[in-house]
Amino acid sequence: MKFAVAVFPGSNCDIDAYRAMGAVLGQKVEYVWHRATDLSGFDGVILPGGFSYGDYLRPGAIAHFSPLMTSVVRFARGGGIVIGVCNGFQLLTEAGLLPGALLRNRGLTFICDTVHVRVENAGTPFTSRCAAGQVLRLPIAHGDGNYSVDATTLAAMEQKNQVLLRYCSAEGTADDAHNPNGSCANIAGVVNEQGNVAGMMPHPERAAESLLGGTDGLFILGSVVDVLTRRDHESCAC
Amino acid sequence: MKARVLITPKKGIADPQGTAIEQALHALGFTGARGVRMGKCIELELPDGDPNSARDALARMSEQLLANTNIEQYTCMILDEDV
Amino acid sequence: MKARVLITPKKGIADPQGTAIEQALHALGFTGARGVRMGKCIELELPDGDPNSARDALARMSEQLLANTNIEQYTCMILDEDV
Amino acid sequence: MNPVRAERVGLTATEYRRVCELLGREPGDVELDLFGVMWSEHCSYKTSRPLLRLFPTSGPGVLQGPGENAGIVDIGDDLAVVMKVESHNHPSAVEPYQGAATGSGGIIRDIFTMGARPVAMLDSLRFGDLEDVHQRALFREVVKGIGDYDNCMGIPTVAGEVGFDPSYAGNCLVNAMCVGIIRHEDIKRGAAAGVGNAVMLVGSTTGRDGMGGASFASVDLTAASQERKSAVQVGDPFMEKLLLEACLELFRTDAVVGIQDLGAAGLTSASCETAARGGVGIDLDVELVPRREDGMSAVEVMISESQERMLVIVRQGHEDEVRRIFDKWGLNAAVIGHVTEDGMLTVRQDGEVVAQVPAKALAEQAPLRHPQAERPTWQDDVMRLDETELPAVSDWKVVLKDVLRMPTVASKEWVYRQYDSVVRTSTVVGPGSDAAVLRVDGTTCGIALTIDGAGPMSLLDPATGAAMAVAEAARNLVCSGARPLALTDCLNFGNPERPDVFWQFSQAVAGMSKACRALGIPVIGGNVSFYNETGTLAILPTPVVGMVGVMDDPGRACRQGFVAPGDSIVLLGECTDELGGSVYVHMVTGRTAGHVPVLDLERECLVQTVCQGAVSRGIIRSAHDVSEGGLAVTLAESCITGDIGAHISLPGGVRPDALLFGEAPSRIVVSVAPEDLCALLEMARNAGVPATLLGCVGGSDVILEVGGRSIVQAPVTELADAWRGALPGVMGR
Ligand SMILES: Nc1ncnc2c1ncn2[C@@H]1O[C@H](COP(=O)(O)OP(=O)(O)O)[C@@H](O)[C@H]1O
Ligand SMILES: [Mg+2]
Repeated sequence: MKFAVAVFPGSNCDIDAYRAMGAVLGQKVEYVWHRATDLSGFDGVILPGGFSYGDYLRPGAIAHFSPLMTSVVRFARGGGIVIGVCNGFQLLTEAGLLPGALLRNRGLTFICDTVHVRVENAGTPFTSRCAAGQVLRLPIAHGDGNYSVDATTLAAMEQKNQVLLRYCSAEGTADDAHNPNGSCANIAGVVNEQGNVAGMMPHPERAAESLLGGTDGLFILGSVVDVLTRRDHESCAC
Repeated sequence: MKARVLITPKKGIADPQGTAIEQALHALGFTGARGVRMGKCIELELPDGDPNSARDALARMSEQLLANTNIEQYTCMILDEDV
Repeated sequence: MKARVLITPKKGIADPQGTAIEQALHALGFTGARGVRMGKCIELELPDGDPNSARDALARMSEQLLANTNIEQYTCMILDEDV
Repeated sequence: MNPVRAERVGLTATEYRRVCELLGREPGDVELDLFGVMWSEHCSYKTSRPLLRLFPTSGPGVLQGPGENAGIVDIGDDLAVVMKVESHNHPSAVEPYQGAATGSGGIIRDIFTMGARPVAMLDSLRFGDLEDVHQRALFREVVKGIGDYDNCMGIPTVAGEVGFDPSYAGNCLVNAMCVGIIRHEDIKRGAAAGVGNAVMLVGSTTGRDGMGGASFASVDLTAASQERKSAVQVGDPFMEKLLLEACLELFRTDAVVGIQDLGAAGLTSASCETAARGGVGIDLDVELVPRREDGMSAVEVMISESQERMLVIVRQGHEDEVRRIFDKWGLNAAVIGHVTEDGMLTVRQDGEVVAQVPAKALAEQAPLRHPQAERPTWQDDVMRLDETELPAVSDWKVVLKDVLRMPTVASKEWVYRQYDSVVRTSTVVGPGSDAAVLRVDGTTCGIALTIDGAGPMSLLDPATGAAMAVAEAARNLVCSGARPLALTDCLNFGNPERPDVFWQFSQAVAGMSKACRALGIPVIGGNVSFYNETGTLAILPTPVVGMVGVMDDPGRACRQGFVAPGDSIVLLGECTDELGGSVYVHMVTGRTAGHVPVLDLERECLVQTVCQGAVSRGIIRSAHDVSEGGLAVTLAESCITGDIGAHISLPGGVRPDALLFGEAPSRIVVSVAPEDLCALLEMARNAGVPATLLGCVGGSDVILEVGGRSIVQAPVTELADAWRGALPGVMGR
């Protein structure tokens, strides 16, 4: 499989994503500069964390006008797999590919920590290696991760199973005590209605090697690899 | 001409910064302050000309870039219209 | 009464935010926008009463908390004075 | 001779006379301003330089010692570590958020100027009493300023330290350290060469911000400095990130002859220092400098401290290549002058010469100052401590929790949670242990990093205190299993024109040098910050040491928390009755007082060798040295961070307050699997290091016995709440 890692001038988890998909998961992976427009040949796109254009106005606000994002929107509308992590998640909401918005953390400070999240929907390409209700341990590092969405949209999202991950305790209880940033309904990650675009605040790419403290991120990144590989085989078969 | 766009969180959208400021104001003794909302104030220069079309341009800037209309509302104003 | 405090970077103080927004506006075709400065807009409710003393209170809030007077200036306004 | 002119730019009459001698005439107005900033203490080190020569600065691994933008030490595999620590105390005292942010920005530029990619940040902070709302605001803003800058840069902030003492109330300390990795062949230097080569200014535009910052850092904080608030520099981490990437891309071409970042004294110092190092001249025109403000005078352009700019000496004919790269990153790149052979810094405005002075005179020939050093009369009072008057303790658990809650001792998680410590996926051990450990890309080895400063101990005895900072830094590294390689220092002191302060400074330099020699660790760079005082109150003399070490296998790195029930707990080093300078004494008497504990450097060396050897052989499961708070705190922290209890029996015969809370150096608490206990004890015995079996890991309580009598029994969670909850308790969650 071949993955594109988007590089905006202020991206800084691009190398993390590159390493996780390449060196750790053994996939082909390429950096794609924000002025590029061609995503042909890629099976999946990763929008990494960072501060795309400094993010002084709103995280992701300026990046969403980049030439690359126009192509990413097209790629996603065509059913391509897109995963946005942290700043990438913010960018996907700004671009309208995912519902909601990410506000300043409730406590107003940046938070770098390791948290637990519960897999709410194991039927997506991003969670195929997970069991429903499985608890993953993943790092977070953000100042604007407070997921906000209006009640009507949230109800529709819940109904369509679009909540992917929720912050929870090690045992899987999703309550306010285990909500690091004030996110509405403890939401840590969501998926679009079609199921091919996901955004999440936790960093799976930073939890891919045991030397660095955990490998739960591979449940997510590995899922994407599995699904794309299966798709590939199926399309070869017919 | 000088122009200004004010961007504030929509009603019903959480505003963690506003809440924190309100608490801090209370702690400082400004107990009368209520309903604090924090937004952005963007000031800029536009080429002199028709204020209406300037206002129009400001609205388009706000819709496209300055505000995230899912969560924010905006107000545009020309500051020295009468000059 | 409703009040508003606008906080903007002082003249001469670098404003990376404003510069970034200006560049983005240019990229979107709003090439006439110049001198973009980004600041904060804080809106709040104060107990009804004398607008002058309210303005006074706003100034004190700004000095003590809302503005960083090392690098920012502020303007206070009562929004519905005439009501 | 014109004393008024001299005073205007902060020079003494003697210095002014020297300027005239060097020029052979009176300086013009612009020239005088250039001398004013370059001969300020901050830029010229005129007071500290003679003493700094005492430091051992060479060694087999040293590729670059002091004198460049940062020091470089070899770590094998053709790779090297570049590092430097720098103070941003004065700007942070006036404007904490921007001061701290631009402190990060400046030190990061120092690292990538050398050609290295920055891979880690560290910070050392000091504030006044957190009971005071202003101190809390300073603390909050400084941490936010560092976090916002480092996080946006995508450089993990992996370690640091924070201390509190009333003496820092008017003068907080903000020392930032950056560490980079570089291939030997890629090392760049800040020297100009090649007559006719272009001098380019790249990065951000130039404005009036930071005017006079260099001279600003060379005075004590008075009402006058409050008025210089226009000097506030604003950090733009996004711009710096672009500048970093653009420079690293530029280094892959062969366009660069020399490069230097613009820090204190802006364009003036960058141009005269590169010229002086290369033995050439530079001829530049201020009108060619991209500005963001109208009507700036030549002097304003020359001394502006606008952030995120670099001066690049470009091989003739390669100017367009440079422009192309910076254009890709959306940055300015302007040719502002060229290299000349005359050794002069020539400044023009629209072609007209407004200043022409020998670059060396500006950069290197400030007359040295040799202020008086005199042991203060109050030194004996400070050392006086009547230990018989310390309170009798009835409940040691209460006291232990009180010590754990002291801000200097308490967990700093409130701070480092605001720093992204894992970006770049190289952080093997992040903040929360004695040293941070990073893997090094392209190798199987790791580096360990720490930053440690002494305050109270250096007040009692500046020489020993400074030596203790070196010893502690090295000890923190060996706790992770690393071999210490080199250090960079930051010496924070009061006004050196005061004989007591200068005595503290000279003692500290001597003590530090001695420790470096004894431990075999060279100094490869540093920074001096004087005038840290308000009114007559000087800060505690605060030497800070940043240190790097290497280890063969980062997978074996040790942490401070106990690991497994049944493991044996061993103390390497001795229990003494020294209480001087401890947090405990300060807590119960409100004073920093007593005799500084003895630092036996030979013993220190041996303890470290045993610990490092045992970790790298895989014998030790956890290691944590004794520092602030003493042995009881070390044990409690190992339980808390390991989330497991321990049963500990300490020998009797030493007064219990000193036994538990004395801060004597050269001690490390380690835990080992029972089957490895003999091997460890034998290693210690062979080295002549005292090793005492203190007890064993397990259960959910911390049980402390002294001389067979149980004096503390507390659930780990109860101690954890005290230790972890202290800072959030005062600062808010
Ligand atoms: N300002 C800070 N920034 C980052 N990490 C910090 C800071 N202050 C403390 N820490 C981390 O907290 C832990 C405890 O710090 P400290 O008590 O100074 O350790 P030690 O006594 O071993 O030097 C260390 O891991 C340190 O890196
Ligand atoms: Mg330690």
